Parts: sequence; structure tokens; C-alpha cells
Amino acid sequence: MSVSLAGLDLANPIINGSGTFDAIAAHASFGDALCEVFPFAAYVSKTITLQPRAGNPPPRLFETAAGLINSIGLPNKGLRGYLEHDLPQLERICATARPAGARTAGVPLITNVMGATAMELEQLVAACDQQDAIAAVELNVSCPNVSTGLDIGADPEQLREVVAAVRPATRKPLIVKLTPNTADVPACAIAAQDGGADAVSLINTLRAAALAPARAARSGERWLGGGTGGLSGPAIRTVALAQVAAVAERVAIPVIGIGGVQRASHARDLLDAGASVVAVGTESFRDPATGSRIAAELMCVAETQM
Amino acid sequence: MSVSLAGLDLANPIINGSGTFDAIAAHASFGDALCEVFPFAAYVSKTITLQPRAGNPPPRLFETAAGLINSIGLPNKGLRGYLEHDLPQLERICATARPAGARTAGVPLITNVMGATAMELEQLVAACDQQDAIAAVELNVSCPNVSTGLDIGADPEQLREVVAAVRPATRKPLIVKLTPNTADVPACAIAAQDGGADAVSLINTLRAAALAPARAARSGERWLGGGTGGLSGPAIRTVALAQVAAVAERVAIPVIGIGGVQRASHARDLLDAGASVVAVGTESFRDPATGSRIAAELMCVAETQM
Amino acid sequence: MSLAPPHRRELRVTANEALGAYRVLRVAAPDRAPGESAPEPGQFAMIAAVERWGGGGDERPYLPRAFSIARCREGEWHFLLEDVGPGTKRLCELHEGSALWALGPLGRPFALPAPGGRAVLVGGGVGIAPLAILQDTLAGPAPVLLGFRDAAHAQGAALLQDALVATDDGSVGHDGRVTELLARELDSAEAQAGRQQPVVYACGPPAMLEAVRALCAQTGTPAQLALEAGMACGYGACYGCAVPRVDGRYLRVCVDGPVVDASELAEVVEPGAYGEVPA
Amino acid sequence: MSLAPPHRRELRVTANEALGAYRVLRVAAPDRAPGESAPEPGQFAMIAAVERWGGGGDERPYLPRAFSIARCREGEWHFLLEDVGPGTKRLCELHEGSALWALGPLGRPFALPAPGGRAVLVGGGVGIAPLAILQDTLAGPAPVLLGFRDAAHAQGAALLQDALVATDDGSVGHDGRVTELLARELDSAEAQAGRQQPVVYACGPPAMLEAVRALCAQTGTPAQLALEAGMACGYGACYGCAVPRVDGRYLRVCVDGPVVDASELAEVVEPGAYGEVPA
Ligand SMILES: Cc1cc2nc3c(=O)[nH]c(=O)nc-3n(C[C@H](O)[C@H](O)[C@H](O)COP(=O)(O)OP(=O)(O)OC[C@H]3O[C@@H](n4cnc5c(N)ncnc54)[C@H](O)[C@@H]3O)c2cc1C
Ligand SMILES: Cc1cc2nc3c(=O)[nH]c(=O)nc-3n(C[C@H](O)[C@H](O)[C@H](O)COP(=O)(O)OP(=O)(O)OC[C@H]3O[C@@H](n4cnc5c(N)ncnc54)[C@H](O)[C@@H]3O)c2cc1C
Ligand SMILES: Cc1cc2nc3c(=O)[nH]c(=O)nc-3n(C[C@H](O)[C@H](O)[C@H](O)COP(=O)(O)O)c2cc1C
Ligand SMILES: Cc1cc2nc3c(=O)[nH]c(=O)nc-3n(C[C@H](O)[C@H](O)[C@H](O)COP(=O)(O)O)c2cc1C
Ligand code: FES
Ligand code: FES
Repeated sequence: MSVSLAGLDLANPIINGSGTFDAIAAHASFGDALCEVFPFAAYVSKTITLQPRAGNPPPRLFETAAGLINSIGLPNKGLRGYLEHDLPQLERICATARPAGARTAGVPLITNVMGATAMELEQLVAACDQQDAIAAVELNVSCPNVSTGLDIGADPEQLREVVAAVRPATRKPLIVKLTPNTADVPACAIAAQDGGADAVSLINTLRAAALAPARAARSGERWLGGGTGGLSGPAIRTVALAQVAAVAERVAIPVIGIGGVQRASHARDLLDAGASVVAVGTESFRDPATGSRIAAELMCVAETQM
Repeated sequence: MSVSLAGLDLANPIINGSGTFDAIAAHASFGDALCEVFPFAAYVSKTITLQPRAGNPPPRLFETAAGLINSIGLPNKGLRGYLEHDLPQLERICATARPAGARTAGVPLITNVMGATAMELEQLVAACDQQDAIAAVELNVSCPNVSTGLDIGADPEQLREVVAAVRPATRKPLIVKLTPNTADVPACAIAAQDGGADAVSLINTLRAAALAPARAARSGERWLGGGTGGLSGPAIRTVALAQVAAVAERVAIPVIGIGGVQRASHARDLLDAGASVVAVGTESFRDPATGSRIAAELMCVAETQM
Repeated sequence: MSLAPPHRRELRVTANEALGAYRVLRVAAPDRAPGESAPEPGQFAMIAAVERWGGGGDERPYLPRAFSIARCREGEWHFLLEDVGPGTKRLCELHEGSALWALGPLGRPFALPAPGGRAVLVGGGVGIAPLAILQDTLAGPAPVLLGFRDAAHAQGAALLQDALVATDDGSVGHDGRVTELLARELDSAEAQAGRQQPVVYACGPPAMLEAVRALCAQTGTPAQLALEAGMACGYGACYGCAVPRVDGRYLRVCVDGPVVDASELAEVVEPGAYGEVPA
Repeated sequence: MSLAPPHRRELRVTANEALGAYRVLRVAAPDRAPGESAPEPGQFAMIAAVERWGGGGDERPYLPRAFSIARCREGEWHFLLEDVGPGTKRLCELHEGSALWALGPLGRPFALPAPGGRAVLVGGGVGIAPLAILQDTLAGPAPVLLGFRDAAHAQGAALLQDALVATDDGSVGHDGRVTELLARELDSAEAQAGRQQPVVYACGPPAMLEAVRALCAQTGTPAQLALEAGMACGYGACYGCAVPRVDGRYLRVCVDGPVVDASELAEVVEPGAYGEVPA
């Protein structure tokens, strides 16, 4: 069940969604056992920005029917902090991580970056390009454009320009993580491909909001510190499937399918819909071993079908 | 708790979502008892098109985590069939329907129409304008534009033009039901307002898809006869709240909030977020009395708070 | 046709007993609403458990499920259940005192034979359910022909009286299809010229119903077929339960059926087996 | 600090007993994973029932919930539960033999006092839970001061030995706040000059923790505070459990806590009481 993703060799088709698994914190909580059966065949970092960010004020979480809204606000140490503090640790963890189905240790590290302008993104990508520890770069294009307020990834033409501007900064595989909050996601995927992306990943969270519950203080006011947030989990699974299928039909580059995956059958659906690789997000919160459980089940089914 | 919606007087703030309650079929199933405590303070018809439509081939339904995908395909008798066969019956039902909180019978009938071009829409609206039985018209702008494939309501400028073209065809209140499958829903709401809409309603269903389950025939292929469908129910509740709040902040006209409402607290949240009226959709499938139950609970709370 | 009140009602389970591979769930019948009469043969209810409906592995069931009212007797409604998915599984687990939501009775019932007319009842699998209440309602005796896949399922035949059974695996009764029994019955009926033409009342899986339909069409025998389709609402609101009609349009199984005259259909199709996906 | 294995484990409930307004849930402790030691005081587990987690009226709970390991003794883990919402309600219903998912032990535990050092334990409401395992672990006796809202809740004090109790309504013990007992204790400690300065170990609602923090800051007493925050994961993955740190940045309660040194905070804030909404 090993797969090749834009030049990366993965032992199985299951990776993590950016921002839903902190390998450093998980290693601190679980020790080396984490790496003995690593949940993912590649590790995607949380989103890194040029400057450090503290993230949104709490509350940052709201639980809804079959889903979670998060309003985390991309806290991170900034590019420099990431390269200095996190990267050496991630390099060590990724080198010793043995994913399900692999005989040897080692998973590729994909670094996810976000910037408000093509220039910012270019700087981030160029910096990643210098690092041997980084196998690929993922662009999170859900950052609001300062002039329009819309995600820079929401408009196909703008997205094509951004990707084309960033593309020369690295020869590593470049993945574009599309925003789902737009009218024509396949057009955005095609634009990313035209701009030079090696793969696209989707879906990111759906824009959502919640009010403080009746018995809480400030009942009827916005619950999340960030005002709005992003919906993930089972609630978005069928929206993800529709977008992944529509994109896979239209692009030639590989697609990473994400959204509401809880078990092997959900991953299977995304693969059947045209994804090459599937990422697990929120379900890892319920069980950190979700990724390896799904990978093992997929491999088991694949074997019995031979 | 009576409310005024763009000139319509409603006994309470709860109405139905278009296409989720067939008053004629319900009257046949439940008899006159339906009208004694009518679930809604106004009745919204399902979408009517110029020509009759048979609807999509089955299967038309897929049940998912906290949600339903439908791929009904807007079956309807066409404008002429609607005016000749349905309207007289709806007129009779609406005249005898007594909603929760009302001393007397009678609910306004809102007719929902859809067309692929401004000309088609104009014809539909003009025909509704002639009918005394119709109190208001709702435009469903989720119809794909034949040249772009996107919903005609997905692009603000195009939407403004369509609404402006249709507006002169009637002096009845004109409601525009926005599509949620676009990048900038508030911009679309402003465009509808600029075009002359008296109110906007949202959200319609989110684009979603499903594959045939493992044990079904054609496993791994598209489940729905229409290929894709629209997601409704609790799964979309927080997406609806975010869009309703964002729109209500930006427009001066009243907002009808729709999406995943199951009980009074969900309706309360949409009202708190700025909606004037709330529509119940999928939850009516689980209990046809959902609307009146919610209205009664809202009124009861309102009384105890005086 | 009995009208339901326009809201779901909470009912209590009085018993849940195994019947071979099936379960018979009995509930205390609701107090009659104004204008409500007893459920008629072929009518159904939309059912959900009050507790634990949803939240399983896939967070289904979310919507209620349709079940034929298999019997209405001594203040109880009976349902015959087969565990085929999350909803039926949950209902099969209920026990005495459990609460369920019920909307109904709903749908177009069987049209009873004209006075003195003859009926032939043909059922397959869990589709025998509406035939039980039909048998209870019919004035005189009528042949009952039931098909099952194996012996465990064939025990379901005890729901009706004097049933002739066929099994796919030949373990009980006739070794073969129930339509073979029906062909024999119609032959003998034809032979007895002078006697009135029978009306066939059938319920079962689509393939069986289609065989019944084709046979009756061939022999010119009128037939009433109780159809199934995935349903979200049961009262005509969602348009989800469409099946194709002979004129190429669709009927709603919940309000135009579940019982339809065989002449309304060109063919009984497998739900999900058709539905061409537009490219 | 004990490390958890990197997956949730299925545990069996051995008992669920009322303790005044609370419930004490006991589960068979899991077999130790390689490298795993006994849970340390202050550590917690992320818990979900295996059956019926979700699917209620609001289809919550969906994510697991955090609970302090209140005791680890004779092959069992104990949890003290207060029913405040859908997740705790469901857990309070479990009975012997019920299965639950547990990820843990997780988080930074209390740092035990230096040999010969003195500890003062201060708890409020269900926050007394981690103080029980702390008391079990401490070498010598230490004053235990517990605050509750009323008599029914004050029965929870039986979880610890020799506790001094305060109630908001004055029905049991001291009529007032537990911090008044703490002030008295610190006063007398100060009076007994020459004896070593105590370390305060506190867990409870934010307002109580803030009062403890302020009092200890005022008297220069070192304090360790066990915090709470809404959590999605419990192991540092989601960044959802942020609380503001003295330097204006955020710490993650699950991995930087739940036990923090009081000096790390400018203030203990009510979750949801801050969080200005950007216009
Ligand atoms: C009028 C009528 C009367 C009926 N009477 C009876 C009766 O008396 N006794 C009885 O046992 N049954 C009866 N049925 C059938 C019964 O309603 C179904 O068996 C029941 O709905 C199945 O629900 P489930 O959750 O157990 O299984 P589901 O999994 O919901 O249903 C199983 C079928 O649905 C399909 N399916 C799987 N996943 C999905 C999904 N996500 N969304 C939509 N479809 C899906 C599968 O292909 C499978 O064929 C009747 C149906 C109708 C319409
Ligand atoms: C480290 C730690 C240790 C803990 N130890 C214990 C313990 O030993 N015993 C114990 O009883 N409790 C303990 N708790 C608290 C426990 O985790 C919560 O009481 C529990 O999560 C509540 O879950 P619930 O589903 O019952 O209620 P919820 O409704 O989930 O929680 C109630 C609180 O959450 C807020 N809320 C309401 N709706 C939502 C929503 N949709 N999304 C997010 N928040 C919402 C409300 O304002 C309310 O304050 C601990 C918490 C932490 C962090
Ligand atoms: C708490 C949380 C934090 C996230 N952070 C990021 C992030 O930093 N960058 C990013 O590209 N996506 C982020 N995501 C989105 C996920 O990677 C994923 O696209 C989304 O959650 C859908 O998948 P799921 O339903 O499996 O969770 C985050 C999601 C969650 C729930
Ligand atoms: C089965 C079904 C049919 C629908 N048909 C229509 C329709 O004809 N016209 C329309 O504008 N919206 C239609 N809708 C959308 C609903 O009116 C509503 O906007 C949506 O379902 C969200 O609300 P809910 O979550 O309460 O169902 C339909 C929804 C469903 C579930
Ligand atoms: S089940 Fe909804 S229309 Fe038939
Ligand atoms: S609970 Fe997820 S980071 Fe703390």
C-alpha cells in the first residue's frame, strides 16, 4: 500500500492534517512509543508564519453536532523560532518514526506555511528550501487578503499568481492546501496546478460560528474568542467528499483528501473519489492512534483482496 | 412574538424552508388537524420552475453524521401546473391555517421560484405578482449559470443584476434565498439588497456527495442519482450561524435564518445573531410539528421574561 | 384511509420477541386522535427510538425509519423487524417499557377486494408484515404464499395463518421462488373457470415484486404491490422516496403508496440499482 | 512524570457510587505499557464512554472529556465526577462492566514538596479530585482545606482524610470561603516562625484558584495550581486549551499543565469570561 506523492515515498496513504497533531508535544506525552508505530506515513507541521503568533484568545473550541469548531488562530513561534527550536526536534522524531506497513523508520516532514502576501510566502518557502530536514512544503492559502477580506486562495486567478510567484523558491514538492469556503474549488485547484503546485490538499475547515450557550456567561454573544472559527469532523465529511471528487476529476496532480475521516471506510471513500493520500485531522484528538489504525485496516483489506 | 417581515405580518418568527414541507401532501396525510395548529407562521412553497421537472433519479437521500444529503432535483409541475393545480389548494390551506400564537387563521403564502436566466425569473415573478393568493416571492438563486456552471447567486455582481432585472415585475415582497456555496456571502446579500430585495434568506444546503456503502450494489460509486446533493440538518448549523451573523451585520433588510434548527435554542441563536425570522427544514422530517413546538417554546420564554 | 395526527407520538414498547430471524415488536397503540381510525392494511409508521437514536459508530440513525403496521389488535400495534442496519438494529434492542416516536398511520393502504372477491397474498422476507394485518382484515380465507431465504427466516411465516412457504435453499416448504407457488395458484384459479378472477396482494423485495408484477401482467391478474424506498419524512414533504412510474415521472412511495396498483409501474426497480449518474 | 501509551485504551468500570452530590467512578487500571509508571498526582485522562457517546439531544458529547485521576489504588483508577453537561451526565450513568475509552495518564503533575517540606492542600468542588491522590502520595500529614457550595457537595470531603470544610451556605463547617481557612492557616504558619514555609497545592473553580493565587502572591507563599480548560485532545495536538500566561502568551493546560506554578500566571481567568471578540 505504499504510495508516491509528488516524489515523496509514503509507506501507506495516511498522513495528518496540518495543525491537528503536534509531534513534539505528542512525543513528550507518549515518549518513544509514539515512533514505534507512528500514526502517519508523513508528518505535516502546523502552519508556520513569518512572525510569531500567540493565537486567539480563549475559548478556542466549540463542540457541535458531529463536529468541532476551532478558533485557534495559528499560534506558532514564527519562521525563525520554528527553524531553531522545532525543526531539530521534528527531524529527530521523523527520522525514528516507523509508520504502519514500513519495515524501516523515517517519515517525510512536510512544513505548512502561511503568509498574507506572495512575498511573505516566498520568503517562507525559500527558507524551507534550505532545510534538508524538510521534504516538502504545503501552502495554507486560507489567509485573508488584506484588501478584500477573502481568503487569498478563494479566487482562482489570485491563487495562480501566488503559487507561480512562490514556485521558483523551491525544488521541493509544493502542496497547495485549498480553502473550501469558495464557489469554485475545482477552478482553484486548476489554478494551483497551473501555478506550479505538485499536489493539492483539501478540505480545510468550513467557516462556522457559535454563541455562548444559555447557561454560560454572556449567553447569546459570540462564544469563540476569535469570533468565528472552522468546522471539522464528521459533520464536514460529505462536503469534503464532494470537493475532493470534483477536484480529482479536473486536475492531473495528486490530491490529498481531508475531512471527517474517522475510520478506514471513510478513507476508502476519499481514495475511491480520486485522492492519492488521505489526511486525518480531528479524529486524532479522540484517539492519537487513529492514523495507524486506519492504515493497518486499509492494508489488511488490500491484502485479503489479492 | 409576532413579527413583521418585509411587510408580511407573522404570528411568530418560525416558518418553513422551501422544499421541506409540502402542505398539500401534509393535508392529505393529516387532514384538517394540520391547520388547527399549523407548524409555521408563513408557508413557503417548494421551488417552482417555468417548465415541469420530474426531479433526479433515485436514490435521492443519503443519511450522514448529523445530517441528510438530498438530491431531489426540484421536481415540480412547472409554473402553469402550480398555478392551476397547487395554488388553489394552497390558498385554501393557508387561509385556514392557524399558527402557534395566533388568535385567527391565515398564514401568508410565499412562493419560491427558480430560473436559469433573469428572463425566466422575471416571467415567474410576474406570474406570481398576478396572484392574490401569493403574499411574497422568494428567488432561489442556486441554479447553475449555463456558461460558468456556478450558481447564479454565487457572484455578487451577477446576482445584483438578476435581482434588479426581476424587481420591477412585482410589488410584492421579494426575498432572495442566497447560496452558501460561495466565498463572500455578505457581498451577495448586499448585492441582493442593492438589486432591490426586501429580505434575504440563508442558508441553502451545502454541496456534498456520498459513495454507495460497502455492502450496497455499486459500492464505491456515486450513491445519489444526481451525483452530488445538498447537506442539511444539524451538521450545517454552525455554518449557518456564521453566515447569518455575517450577513445580518452588513445588510439593512431583514434576514431569514435557516440551517440545522432542531429546537428553540437553535432558533434563539439565529435570532440573536441578527435574523428576524427562522425557517425549519430537515427537522420537520423527523416531526412535522417541529415548527409549532419551537414557536410555542420561544413564546413561552418570551412571556416568562416579561 | 386513516389519518395520522400532524405530530409524532411517544409510544411504549410492550414486548419484543424473536420470530426466527426476525423480531416482533409490540407497542401500546396511541389514543385515537380526532378523526383517526384504526390503521389499515398496508399503512406504515415512521419510527425512531426516543433514546439512543444516533450516536453510534457512524452517528446514524438520524432520521426515523418506515415500518409497516403488521397488526393492530388488543390495543397494540405490531411491527415485524429485520436487523439490516443501524436503525433496525437499535429498534431490535428495545425492550418492554422502552419509548419510541411514531408518526402515523401513514400512506395509501391496500384496497380490499370487492365483496365476494378473492384475494391471493404473496409475501417475501420481512415484506410479509403488511399481509398479516391484511389477513386479519379480510372477510374470508385467502391463499397465503410466502418466500424466505432459509429456515430461520421461514419461521416468520408464523405471523400469518395457513401460509404456504417457499425457501431459496429448499430447507422448508417448496424449494424455489414464491412466484412459482403464485404461478401454480393462478393456473389453478384459471382452470376453475367461472370463479371470479383473484386480486394479488404482494409485498417483498424489489426482485420478487417485479416477478409478481410480470406474472400478473402476463396473466392479466390485477395486483396491488406494497413498495419500499428510503424515506426521510413519510408524509410527502421531502420527495426523497421517488420510484419511477409507467409514464416516466416519479411517484412518492409514502403518499402515492406504499401500495400501488401494478399498472402504475413499468417495472419494480431495485432502489440504488438504477439512477444513472450524470457525467 | 508517567508517560501514556500513544493510543486510547478500553477500560472496564468496576464501581460507580454516589458521594453526596458527586459520583466516584472506579475502573480497572490498564496493564502498564512499556515505560508507563503509576499516574502521578495532578495527572488526568481523556475519557469517553465506548457506548452512547454522542447522539443525545444535541448529539454531544463528541470529543472525550478530561478528568483528574483522583486515586490509583488496588489496581483501580478512581474518578470524581460532577454532572454538569452531556459528557459528565453520560459517565455518571455508567455501571459495573461498562466500557470506557481512556487516554492517559497525561499532563504535568504536582511537584511534590522537598523532603521535610510542608504542604497545604486547598480544593474547591469537584477540584478536590487530584488532592486525594496527592494526599495518598505525600509522606507526612498536611492540612486539607476544602470548600463546597452546600451540604450535599460537602459530602465529597470524604474522599480525603481529616479535611477542614467550608461551605458557601454555612450548612457544614466554616461559613464562608475556603480561602478564609487558607488565610488562617498561612497566618498561623507565619506565626510559627522558624518552621519551613509551606507550599500550597490547589485545585478548584477559577474564582477560587484566583483567590488562592492572589493570597499566596501577597504572602509570598509558593503555590501550585491545577487548572481547567475545555480540551479537545489532552496531549498538545489541538492548541484549544489555552490560558493566558504572565508574559501575555498562552500556555496549553494539557501539556504545560494542568499543574502550573502560580508565578506563571498573572491571573486565573474564567474560561469564556474573557476572549474579547474582535469587532
Ligand atoms: C413503507 C415501508 C414499510 C416498511 N416496512 C418494514 C417492516 O415492516 N419491517 C422491516 O424490517 N422493514 C421495513 N421497511 C424497511 C425499513 O424501513 C428499512 O429496513 C430501514 O429503514 C433500514 O434502516 P437501517 O438504519 O436499519 O438500515 P440502513 O443502513 O439505513 O438501510 C439499509 C439500506 O439503506 C442503504 N443505505 C446505507 N447507508 C445509507 C445511507 N447513509 N443513507 C441512505 N441509505 C443508506 C443500504 O443500501 C441498505 O440497503 C419498510 C420500508 C418502507 C418504505
Ligand atoms: C485537567 C482537567 C481535569 C478535570 N478533572 C475533573 C474531575 O476530576 N472531575 C470532574 O467532574 N470534572 C473534571 N474536569 C472538568 C470536566 O472535564 C468537565 O466538567 C467536562 O468536560 C464537562 O463536560 P460535559 O459534557 O459534562 O459538559 P459541557 O457542556 O461540555 O461543559 C460544561 C461547560 O462547557 C461549556 N460549554 C457548553 N457548551 C459547549 C460547547 N458546545 N462547546 C464547548 N464548551 C461548551 C459551558 O460553558 C460549561 O461551562 C477536569 C477538567 C480538566 C481540564
Ligand atoms: C484544531 C485544529 C487546528 C487546525 N490547524 C490548522 C493549521 O494550522 N493549518 C492548516 O492548514 N489546517 C489546520 N486545520 C485544518 C485541518 O488540517 C483539516 O484540514 C480539517 O480539520 C479537516 O479535517 P478533519 O475533519 O479530519 O479534522 C486545523 C484543524 C483543527 C481541528
Ligand atoms: C429534501 C430537501 C429539499 C429542499 N428543497 C428546496 C427547494 O426546493 N428550494 C429551496 O430553496 N431550498 C430547498 N431546500 C433547502 C432548505 O429549504 C433549507 O435551506 C436547508 O435544508 C437548510 O435547512 P435545514 O438544515 O433546517 O434543513 C431543501 C432541503 C431539503 C433537505
Ligand atoms: S418520504 Fe419524504 S416524500 Fe416520501
Ligand atoms: S487539549 Fe488539545 S492542546 Fe490541550
